[in-house]
Amino acid sequence: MQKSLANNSLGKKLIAPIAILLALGMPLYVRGAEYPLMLACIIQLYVVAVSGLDILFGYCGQISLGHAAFYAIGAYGSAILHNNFGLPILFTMFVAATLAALVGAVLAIPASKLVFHFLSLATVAFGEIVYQFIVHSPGGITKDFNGIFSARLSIFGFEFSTYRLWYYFGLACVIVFLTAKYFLVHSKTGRAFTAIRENSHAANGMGINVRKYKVMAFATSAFYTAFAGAMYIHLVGYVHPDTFLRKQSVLFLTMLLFGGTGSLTGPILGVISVELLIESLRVLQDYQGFVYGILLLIVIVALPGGLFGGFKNVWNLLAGRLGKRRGGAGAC
Amino acid sequence: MLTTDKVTVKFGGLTAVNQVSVHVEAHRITGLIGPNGAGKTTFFNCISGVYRPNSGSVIFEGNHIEGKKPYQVNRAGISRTYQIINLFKKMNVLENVLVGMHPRLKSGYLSDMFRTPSQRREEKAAYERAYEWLKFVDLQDHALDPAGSLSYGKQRLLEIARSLASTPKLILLDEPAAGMNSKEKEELDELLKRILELGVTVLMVEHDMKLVMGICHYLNVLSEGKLLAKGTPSEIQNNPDVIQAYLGGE
Amino acid sequence: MFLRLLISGLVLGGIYSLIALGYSLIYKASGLMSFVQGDVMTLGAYLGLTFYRILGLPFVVSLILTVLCAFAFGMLLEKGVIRVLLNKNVLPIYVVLATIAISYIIQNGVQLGWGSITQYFPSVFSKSSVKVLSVSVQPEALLCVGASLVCMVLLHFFMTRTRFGTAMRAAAMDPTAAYSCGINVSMSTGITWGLSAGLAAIAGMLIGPMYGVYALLGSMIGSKGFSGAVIGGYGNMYGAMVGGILLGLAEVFVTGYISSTYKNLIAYILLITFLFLKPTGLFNERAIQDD
Amino acid sequence: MKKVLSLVLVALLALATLAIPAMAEGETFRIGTYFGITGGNSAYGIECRNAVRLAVDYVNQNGGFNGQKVELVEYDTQCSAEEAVKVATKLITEDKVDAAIGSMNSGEVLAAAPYFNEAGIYHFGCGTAASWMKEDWPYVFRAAMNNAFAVPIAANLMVDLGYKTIAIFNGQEEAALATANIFEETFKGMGIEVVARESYDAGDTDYSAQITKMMSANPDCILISVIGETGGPLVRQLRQNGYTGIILNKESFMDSQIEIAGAEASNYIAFANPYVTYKSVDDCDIPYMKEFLQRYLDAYGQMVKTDSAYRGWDTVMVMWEASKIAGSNESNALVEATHKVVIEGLGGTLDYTSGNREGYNTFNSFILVNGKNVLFKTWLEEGGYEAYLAETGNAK
Repeated sequence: MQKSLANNSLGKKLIAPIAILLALGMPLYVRGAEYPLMLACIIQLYVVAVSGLDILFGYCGQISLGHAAFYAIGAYGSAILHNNFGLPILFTMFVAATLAALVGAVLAIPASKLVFHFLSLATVAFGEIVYQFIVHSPGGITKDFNGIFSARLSIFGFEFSTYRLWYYFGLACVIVFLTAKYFLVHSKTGRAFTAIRENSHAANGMGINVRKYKVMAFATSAFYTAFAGAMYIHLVGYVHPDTFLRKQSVLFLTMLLFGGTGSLTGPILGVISVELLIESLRVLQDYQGFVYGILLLIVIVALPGGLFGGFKNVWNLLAGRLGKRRGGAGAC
Repeated sequence: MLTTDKVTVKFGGLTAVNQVSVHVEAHRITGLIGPNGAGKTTFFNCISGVYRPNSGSVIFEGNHIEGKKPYQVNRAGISRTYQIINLFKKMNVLENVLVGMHPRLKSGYLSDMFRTPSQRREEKAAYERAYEWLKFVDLQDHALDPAGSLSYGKQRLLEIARSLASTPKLILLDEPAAGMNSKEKEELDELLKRILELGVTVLMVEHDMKLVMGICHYLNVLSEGKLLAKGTPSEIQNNPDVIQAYLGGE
Repeated sequence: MFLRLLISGLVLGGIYSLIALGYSLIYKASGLMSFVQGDVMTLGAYLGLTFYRILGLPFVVSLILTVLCAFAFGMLLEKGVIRVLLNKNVLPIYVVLATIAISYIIQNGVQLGWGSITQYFPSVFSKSSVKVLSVSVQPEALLCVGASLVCMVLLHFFMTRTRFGTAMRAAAMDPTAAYSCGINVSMSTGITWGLSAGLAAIAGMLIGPMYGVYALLGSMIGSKGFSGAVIGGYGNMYGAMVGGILLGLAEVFVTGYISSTYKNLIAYILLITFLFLKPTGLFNERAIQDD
Repeated sequence: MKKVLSLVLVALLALATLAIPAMAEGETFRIGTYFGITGGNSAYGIECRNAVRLAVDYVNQNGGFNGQKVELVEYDTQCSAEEAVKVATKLITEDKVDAAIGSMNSGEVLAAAPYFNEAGIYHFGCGTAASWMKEDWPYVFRAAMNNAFAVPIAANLMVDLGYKTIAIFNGQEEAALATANIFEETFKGMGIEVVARESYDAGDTDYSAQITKMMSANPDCILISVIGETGGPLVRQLRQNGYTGIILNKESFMDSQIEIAGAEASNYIAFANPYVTYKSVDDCDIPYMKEFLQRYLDAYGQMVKTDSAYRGWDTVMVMWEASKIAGSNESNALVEATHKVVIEGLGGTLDYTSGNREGYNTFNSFILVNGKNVLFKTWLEEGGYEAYLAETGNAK
């Protein structure tokens, strides 16, 4: 009994996410399936970004409608460091993400005293300010409205020149980041995050420095999302500032809520389902934005537990009929 | 161990706690009683750092702690339970206790993220200790249930276990018996004695006179924000002011 | 130059005020934040031009019809979406996201309905510019300043002098108490959303003739409106009016005397500064809880 | 375990929809298009797409590309560069198109064109910014105007009028900003002083503060370099704030913009452009253009409102001509043949022989007077300028 209490069952927890990601890699074995492969790559980087948002929102309960700003800092930071100083790409990705984490921490120090709606307003304002800095950058370092080019990913001279190769890099990133997330949320720090989400007053009373942990959650989340931004620019090779409008922040949040918060699998399922939705709406041409809005509204109103929350309910209902399952292992 | 000196708390024009000076003796159970609205919980909040007193001081083991943040007070060695249950409802019972252990765990952010060997050892030990605390309050069978699913009385016990997990020197219990049935109250009485055996001092607010009179070594009576009387339970029982306040107050 | 900037600032400020007022009313009545105000303004402009240009109705009639439509839209939004979500007891983020979804629907819907090209909103006046103290201004600009002032005054009287307004204020302050006094709380929040939509629609009709009408007309004004509301004190009606006007002036004077590069930055800098340093705003509205 | 299996199943199902096998390469010549059909600047994308469809129908009725029917594969970029890249990848790897026509927004072309170039696919962009043609992508061509080419022509108008000072108002997007910069350089070289330079960001609606600032510098003339739909409201606000002088525009002031600005406010806007828009088919007296306008009107029930329709038509016609010269539909052959194309386009001669991969290398300047675009030279010669001075009461 006692042994099973400790959450050391990482292997088991990672089965589902990895299985899904491997399945996602199926186009690897199909000749000429470059486009699905590219989508798989984009899904991977979105998984990293949305997992970061999940740490902040799903675990720590802090809302952000400005995550596009961190995504931008990652993409632009890595591109500028690589283009202007010739630093190796993997290094620039980490530097840019660290920079974003610092920015996130600095933002969080004053922002952590704001709650819900006003925190979301503050993050909206933060997102807009970062956008304004990108399009009116000092000395034109971000190339303003032109967007910025950068090299495709290469590590120690090995070029990830095709989506096929990049896919493996993305997979490695997802595994590393999800493992780190799993470690983090099932630890003292993660418990502090969840405690703050559940009841910040009680958390404070239990000796948790609430502000410090909110700052940590913001910084971690910013690191994840910024790293995803860096992955993005070295996948596509080009970014335009309009990629980092509030729409993008809303997209991250939509993906998270679609898949369900506070889990490893949620962000993956959310990213896949929203990406697929967007892809399948392409055929509607002029009507795609309109239909997307309506579907979004329907999902929010009809299934506030997320698309997969809805599935889960059905599943639990079925499973409940088959035989009562053992109680869940709490927030995981 | 804990001494408050003329602590006063005002909300706007209202004086909730007025010049209250109380002394808590180490290794004893001290009770704080008084009619509803007497300012007991406000006084607790003042000690635990939720409110900063407008004047007066709170001295714990020779250090001023008034105006410190709740988490700092906790680290100084005072932990508490709440009148309105304040558990982390969606976390399971064991995790609630683990959160209580938070200030005693040494691992940091990076060692948590990379799960270093020392962090691993510490976590393993922490889980075992947390389980011991659950056994202490007899909740070991519910270790993996969400805290919100427990019965009211068991939630109270979990709050106590969570507070004890931070190995405090002083524990503040805010109406621990509220909502408990008589059997649970008996168990609580026994539990309080065991807490004392651990070397933890207890300061508690409680309405159940039978429990209070039976277990407390000292009592302080608050009424309308003022300290009305203090002394041993038998002294208090015979104090005319207290009788007047209780009869007049309710 | 000063005078001209002052007038521009007042025009812009009037528009921000109308939007900020909507935010504050909604927050006061239901403790919620709507991200759809700017797009309701867009919708108002499209409806207005449909009545005025396409159907050829007189301006005042078009204005009334537009406001009525927007009011109905706001009510419907509250009853059909917001209320449904609140009854499910969801996290407030879902309400925010729902309003964002509706704003996508409006932005894309108007393009489908009216075409994606910028629509022409005919002048309300026959003269294309008038002189005020030797400065030529758009007559629409004067209308804009005047109309937003009238709206604010009317709203003030509505809220303080009518039975209905008093009931609404009561419902906002303490829904349970108001309910026990026989006030239909659900109706009154519905009306608040309707009123906010109506105000936004008026703003849309006022700026349509000056800016032209297109799908993203309101999106930036909508998000800057938040700044006005926060400056004044989120949830405070008078704060929203003053905050909106201050924002308009700040924006115009920064553009005029410093640089147009900072035109859009200023609103968000003000927003974040107030949130961090003076979250209760100029009118000390205690809506923003400290944690 | 069951849960895991079911999740995998969901993912597999998802992939099944994605990994639809690439369509068989058939007997048709496939042209992929990516335009912004929804989102900010979509009015332009839609007109351009319409014109491309029209042109393709025409080509198919007249023998196609060396006997092959042309088939369009159309995508929407939602006016976003990121989407443009995704769409480009899809067109190249999945639809395996033989050629591609790209967006009106130069930002999108800049992002997507390198993919086509790398894949060796014959590609035309429809944006007017100088930037993406500077990249030297051999497979990338343009059958629309290059804004940079219009600058010296338009700047010369200042000399013709004897103006000495100018204020510049520009947007921040690539096409607007870069063009304004070239203008500023050119003016400096000509000894014309730029007395004020103001800008606005996409999404802005109110320009009165910038206008006030420009007018307080009291310039002889104001140059506007903006993209998309901003022109209409901008000119309207300029006039309403009391500016009565001549406005120099970086490109033609289109019918959609005149509607918004109002006919009166749109008077005296001068520009250099290959073509202009018309209120009705009868207003046009160029036979080839008239024929196109009628064709568009018949097909879509409305007049062409922006010049993006012209760009779409011209593009397909140039590609068609190249296929005739090459006698083959192979990409490299088409690229080579394009360098020999000289045809009449909607805005005059499209001549690719100079090797810069641009069609329109020189064109006329116009001025908008009473809702009609008059050749600037004609207007000056016929005493239009004196009439303008008399009407507005402006000095000089």
